[in-house]
Amino acid sequence: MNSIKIRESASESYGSMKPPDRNTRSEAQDNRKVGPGKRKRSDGFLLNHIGAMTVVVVLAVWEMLYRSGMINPIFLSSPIRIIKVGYQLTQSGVLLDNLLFTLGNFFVGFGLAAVLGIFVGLLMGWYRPLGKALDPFLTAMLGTPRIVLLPLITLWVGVGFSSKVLVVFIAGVFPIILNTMTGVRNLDPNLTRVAGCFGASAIQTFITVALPGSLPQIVSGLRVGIGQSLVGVIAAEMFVSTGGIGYFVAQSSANFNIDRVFVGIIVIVMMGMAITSSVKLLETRLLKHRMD
Amino acid sequence: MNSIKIRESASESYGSMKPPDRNTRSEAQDNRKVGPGKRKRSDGFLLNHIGAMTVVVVLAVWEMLYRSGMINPIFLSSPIRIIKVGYQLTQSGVLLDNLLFTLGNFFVGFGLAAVLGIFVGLLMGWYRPLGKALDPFLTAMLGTPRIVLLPLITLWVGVGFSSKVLVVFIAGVFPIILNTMTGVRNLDPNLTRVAGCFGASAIQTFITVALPGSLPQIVSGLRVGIGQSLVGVIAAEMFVSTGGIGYFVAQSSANFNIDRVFVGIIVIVMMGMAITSSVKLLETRLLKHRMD
Amino acid sequence: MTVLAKLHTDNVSITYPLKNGEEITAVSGFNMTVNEGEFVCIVGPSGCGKSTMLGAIAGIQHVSNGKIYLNGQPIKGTGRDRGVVFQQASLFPWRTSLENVVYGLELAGVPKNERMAKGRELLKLVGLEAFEHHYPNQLSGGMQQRVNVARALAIEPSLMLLDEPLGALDAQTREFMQLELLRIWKETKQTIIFVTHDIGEAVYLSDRVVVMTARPGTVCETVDIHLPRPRPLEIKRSPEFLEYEKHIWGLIVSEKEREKQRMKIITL
Amino acid sequence: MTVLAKLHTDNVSITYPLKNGEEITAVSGFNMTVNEGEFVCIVGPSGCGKSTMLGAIAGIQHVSNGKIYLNGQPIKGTGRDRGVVFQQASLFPWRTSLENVVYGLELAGVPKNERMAKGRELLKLVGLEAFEHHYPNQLSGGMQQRVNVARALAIEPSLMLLDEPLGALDAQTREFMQLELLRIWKETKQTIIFVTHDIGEAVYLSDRVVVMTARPGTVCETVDIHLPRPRPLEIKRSPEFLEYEKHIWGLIVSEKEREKQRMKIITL
Amino acid sequence: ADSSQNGSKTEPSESPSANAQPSNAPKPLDKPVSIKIGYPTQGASMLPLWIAKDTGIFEKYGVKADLIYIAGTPKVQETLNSGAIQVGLTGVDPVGKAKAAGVDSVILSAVSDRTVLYIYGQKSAEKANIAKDLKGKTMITAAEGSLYDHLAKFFIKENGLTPKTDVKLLNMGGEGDRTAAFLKGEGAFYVAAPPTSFKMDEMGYPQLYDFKDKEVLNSGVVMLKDYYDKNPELANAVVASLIEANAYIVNHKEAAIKSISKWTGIDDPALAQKTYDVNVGTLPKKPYVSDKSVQFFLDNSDSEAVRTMKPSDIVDNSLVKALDESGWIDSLYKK
Ligand SMILES: Nc1ncnc2c1ncn2[C@@H]1O[C@H](COP(=O)(O)OP(=O)(O)OP(=O)(O)O)[C@@H](O)[C@H]1O
Ligand SMILES: Nc1ncnc2c1ncn2[C@@H]1O[C@H](COP(=O)(O)OP(=O)(O)OP(=O)(O)O)[C@@H](O)[C@H]1O
Ligand SMILES: [Mg+2]
Ligand SMILES: [Mg+2]
Repeated sequence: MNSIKIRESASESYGSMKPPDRNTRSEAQDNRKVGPGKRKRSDGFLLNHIGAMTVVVVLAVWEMLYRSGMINPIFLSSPIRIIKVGYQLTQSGVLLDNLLFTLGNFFVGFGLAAVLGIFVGLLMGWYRPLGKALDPFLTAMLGTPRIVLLPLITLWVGVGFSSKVLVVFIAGVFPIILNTMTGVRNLDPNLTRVAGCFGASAIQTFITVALPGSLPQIVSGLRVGIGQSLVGVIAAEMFVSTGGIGYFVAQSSANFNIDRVFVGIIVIVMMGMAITSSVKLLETRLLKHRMD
Repeated sequence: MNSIKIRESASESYGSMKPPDRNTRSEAQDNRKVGPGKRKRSDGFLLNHIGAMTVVVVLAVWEMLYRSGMINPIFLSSPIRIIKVGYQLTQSGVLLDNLLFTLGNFFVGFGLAAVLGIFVGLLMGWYRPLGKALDPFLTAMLGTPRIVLLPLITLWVGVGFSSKVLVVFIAGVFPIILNTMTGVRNLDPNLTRVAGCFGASAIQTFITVALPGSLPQIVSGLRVGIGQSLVGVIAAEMFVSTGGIGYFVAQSSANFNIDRVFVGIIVIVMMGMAITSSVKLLETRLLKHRMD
Repeated sequence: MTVLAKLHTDNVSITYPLKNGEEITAVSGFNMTVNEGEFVCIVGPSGCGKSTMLGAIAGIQHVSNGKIYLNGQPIKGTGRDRGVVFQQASLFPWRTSLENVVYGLELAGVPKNERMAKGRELLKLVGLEAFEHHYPNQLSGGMQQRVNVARALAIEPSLMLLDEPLGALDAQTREFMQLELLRIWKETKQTIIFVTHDIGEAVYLSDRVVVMTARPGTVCETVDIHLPRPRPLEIKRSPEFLEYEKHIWGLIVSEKEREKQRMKIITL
Repeated sequence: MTVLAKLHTDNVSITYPLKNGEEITAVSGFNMTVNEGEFVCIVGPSGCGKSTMLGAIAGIQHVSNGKIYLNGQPIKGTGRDRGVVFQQASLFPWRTSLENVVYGLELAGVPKNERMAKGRELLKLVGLEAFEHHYPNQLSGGMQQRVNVARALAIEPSLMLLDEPLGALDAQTREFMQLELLRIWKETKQTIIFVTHDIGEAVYLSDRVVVMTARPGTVCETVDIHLPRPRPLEIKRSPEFLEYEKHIWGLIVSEKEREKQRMKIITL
Repeated sequence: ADSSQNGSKTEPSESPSANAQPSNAPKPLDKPVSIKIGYPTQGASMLPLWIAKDTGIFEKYGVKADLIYIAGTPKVQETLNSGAIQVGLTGVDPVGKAKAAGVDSVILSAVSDRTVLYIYGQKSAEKANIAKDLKGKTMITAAEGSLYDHLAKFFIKENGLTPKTDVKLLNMGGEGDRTAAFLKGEGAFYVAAPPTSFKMDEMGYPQLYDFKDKEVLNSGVVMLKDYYDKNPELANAVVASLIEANAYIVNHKEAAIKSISKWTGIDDPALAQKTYDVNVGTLPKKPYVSDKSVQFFLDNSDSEAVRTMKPSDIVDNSLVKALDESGWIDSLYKK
């Protein structure tokens, strides 16, 4: 019984001499930095805005490079020039018109690609034989330069709205299928078993297990798909169009107006980022259980 | 004690009257079809070759459609014509020359994209702040139509080998980064904790946990990346080149030789499938623990 | 004497394929009959095939040989008539405790208000009413297991299959849960098959204890527990109880010895 | 009287953040001292913070308040000086049993032949020599846990942290493992902290049993176990042993009652 | 980075370098120079360039040329601007626009000043009342600012109508796309070149107009002004090579057809022959860049800055002139 007393007094002395300090915490944080799945506290402004900050740094470096004259200005614009020209074009309404034109094509096409891509991906991941049967086509379509399909698309659906929608669709759908399929295949089999035991129908298992369980992969598929679809719509507009941001870029490029080319690219990129972040927002809402 | 006897005799009668039959098994199989993670037995030829079989079926339908004259033949070739023309071109060496040219560009560029993409993706998934810092660029690059970057690439690295390598690299690297990052972020945090507890250094945790744990996602990233890189190299060759399959396709397309266009596409697709299967082979070897 | 068995396994064998093309036999010639309303425990050495057998009854495990009859019908896949508590953690990580508990009800189309009320009731039963909005990764091991049990209870299946459901609980929570389980069993007249590695628990709960041999698992002996019900906790200190415990213990130990012999042959 | 404590926790509190921005206190003002070479068990009601506390000692759990000293030094992160067996399944699914067991040795750069030999030895110790090439998903729950224990033993840490390591084992395997653990402990002179929900196990194994209160967990009482060593299995039936068991049981039960009171306040 | 196309030599029956050189022949460069030449299309109008490469004419004059296909004249010009290529075969519009953007380049000679282009109509169209037919319809043509686009607008104006208001224009990327759109019925008229035109003829679509008599600069040999000023001998060697190639094409039909097959992938001999026949007539003997052929583009340009330029701002005929006056060009055709 003696030994306990010693220990307790030792504990006392430790305890009274060192008041709880914040050091303990920062030590633990050093450690937590390595590896995912660790909880983040209010590490404050820096961490939360690190993305925005790096963007600012990169833009500053770019501007400086431009001003230093190291790069021939007929090939490179600068952030400030882009903003200036972009502002003018926004004022005149040119940019908005083209943007709306592109967005129209994009949303219909990508919406279809997302819905169908997720659906087919889930199916292919779920029913292995189906996945195996369609796998060669998936690979084939992922590897086919969509450009060479343009004439066929034109022949089938003409050059109107629907042709652009189709291009956007074809561009975006395959990465979505692939990622969704991978997500489903890597589900924890225990969980699908649970669903079965609770009498879930195939569709219910699909909705309650496959969909939430593969959500992270689906979102990453959507991100790749968004990129591809954007490339698709821009490329289509560059080759066959009467409007849209792609048309704007092609036109500006043929006129060697590099500022306008960059404005176009930036608009495209911002568009892509806006759409991506809304997808991410969706993910965060749906994946509440994953803290971070 | 009475009740047991009844049960045992009941069991006897069941047992003796119904010899073990294969029905039990097929019932269980019906059930197993739903959902992944179920073990596959020697369901034989059909399931194992279902991919190849669907390909054959689709080719047959295609040939029939072509012969029926329902599709304007100046836009569509047929499997048999493709084989015929492909054979001639192989004989004359034209195809091989162009293929080797393209493969040279592709392998260097995609090799770089794979190595760097996996590396950066692992880092971005692992060090959350880094991931956050670079995320806007990732989104931006995923959303930027690489076509509009072609002039810049020409400006920076000219029109030679390295420019094509760069195009291939840029096309493939971002999906690989994104998928790898997603894979790492969705690792089971328990496992990284285990590594820490066993005194793994950051690099060791990386190699022993992050890499094998995110392998399925890495492979799916590689598949998308292969597709993108292939499209990239073909597009680059179609627009600026002295040779390669893309050049061959552009040439055939400009001169309206639809059979050759299709031969080119088929070669590209087959190339993509060959590379993809080798990646899959790698995955199977590395993921022995996942049966099926 | 024409009692229809609730469950009857007829000479069931289960094998797993191995990488090298060989097979491993987990369960071999397993015969067991469970009558309507019985509480049966299965005990046996680690790795003897208890979970495998339970999986087969649940309909998620493919049977290589033999048949399983439920209410006289051969089992075809899974069904809502059987509730399952898995040995391994199997809560949906993207659902809160409450959402996990009501999962089966949701599938069955029970209206939201109703199922939430029922879910809360069950969470209270397992002592987790304060944790309804917690996700599984925010619960301790024992808490997760209790949610697991609540989830299976929610659908009120006529046959409950429980695979070491109380294994991660402290002794007191465990006794409490045992009492609750018996109460529910009595009320609902369910049939329960319960896998445990705690022989005392098996004797305390069951009408019968099925003792399995080591792998390939088969029934070594079925011990009827003739203890009066309801059983107060004190019964655990009664001589009859201790006698049952000792008997089963003896069965398993001698089984172990035999297993060791077998092992030597296998590893040759 | 100037014995340097192997481990000393100084008023440790641990909180988890919740979604709504609030925090939940899992452990509060936890004081414990473990001397070099001691075998200490921690028992306490489900969800009282045992795993959390063990995680903090392992260095994977962030401490909100207070400090933990190992060999007189404040703990900074994880380290090979502590071996951990987790409560949740934590084997690498892509490694076979043997590969899992040798994981720590691999990290430490032990040559392949040597570590494989050692790994096989340990697998034999836990009775799984026939399963060295099996992947975790091919093992039963109890087998996985044994591999887990073998993996922690492999690195011969000076402090072992075991979180309900024998929970999924049948009674006989469990007793066998207890004996083996005591043998290893005696041979290696390790210090062991062992979380269990089996009071008998705690009394049988330990020099001292730390009894925790319900959440927010803190030390309710530390019970020294004055039983002679080595302890034959029969000691479990000795009056002293039963007395200890009863005493701890009483502590936890009264804790439970208090917890219920607290719960009511929380859920208001 | 040599390619399969440029690397493999299909040796013509006789090598021009073996011929005795006339005394007035231009001098080869002292030291061979390696350059990259960008060309905008894989159609047969680039034949002189390919012949100069295939038959060793370039090498004879000390030019080690890498021929790089770069889709479309604007891209060729862009690449030229970047310095990645030294010579570009491009057109008036891109040269003018680049100048407007601040990069001076010069057109040194014409690759060809006639085009092989036709206007096709849907099957109901008749040559007789085209003017009436056109109004309110859509014409499919290539990208804005391209030769096709210019010619389409010219044709519409010729018929007394205003492009865009009276006749809609559908500007589309590739030959295949335009054809597909036309067949799909997206436009009533469309501009096509061989070999597509052969297919249209086969299918029975009426050919409504042939631009063969229109004098337009199909493409010219272009260098950056700075580069040209520093390397006049090189420029002269390139121009001379192409002039000699033109003569070679006229005199060696078989070899020319071989080159066509190789560079366009037209493997049907009859089709290659046909392609030769329609193109050989577009090659100028003396490739002066005429004011008329340039002015046509300047007038029709969609760029204000380009419309105000004069041909002399972007053309330098001095090299062709010197070669012509030496009597060398005429001597090439005397055999
Ligand atoms: N990630 C987390 N987020 C929020 N709360 C958590 C988290 N992990 C644990 N908790 C809470 O902390 C308390 C203690 O959990 P801990 O896992 O330490 O309990 P335990 O004593 O190990 O219980 P058991 O015996 O059931 O394993 C529980 O109330 C639990 O709900
Ligand atoms: N997927 C699998 N592939 C191959 N063998 C398997 C698989 N699952 C289980 N086994 C083997 O089958 C046997 C029985 O396993 P099971 O999980 O049924 O045991 P258990 O009685 O539940 O054991 P425990 O009490 O430890 O949970 C074990 O030897 C195990 O190695
Ligand atoms: Mg089990
Ligand atoms: Mg715990």
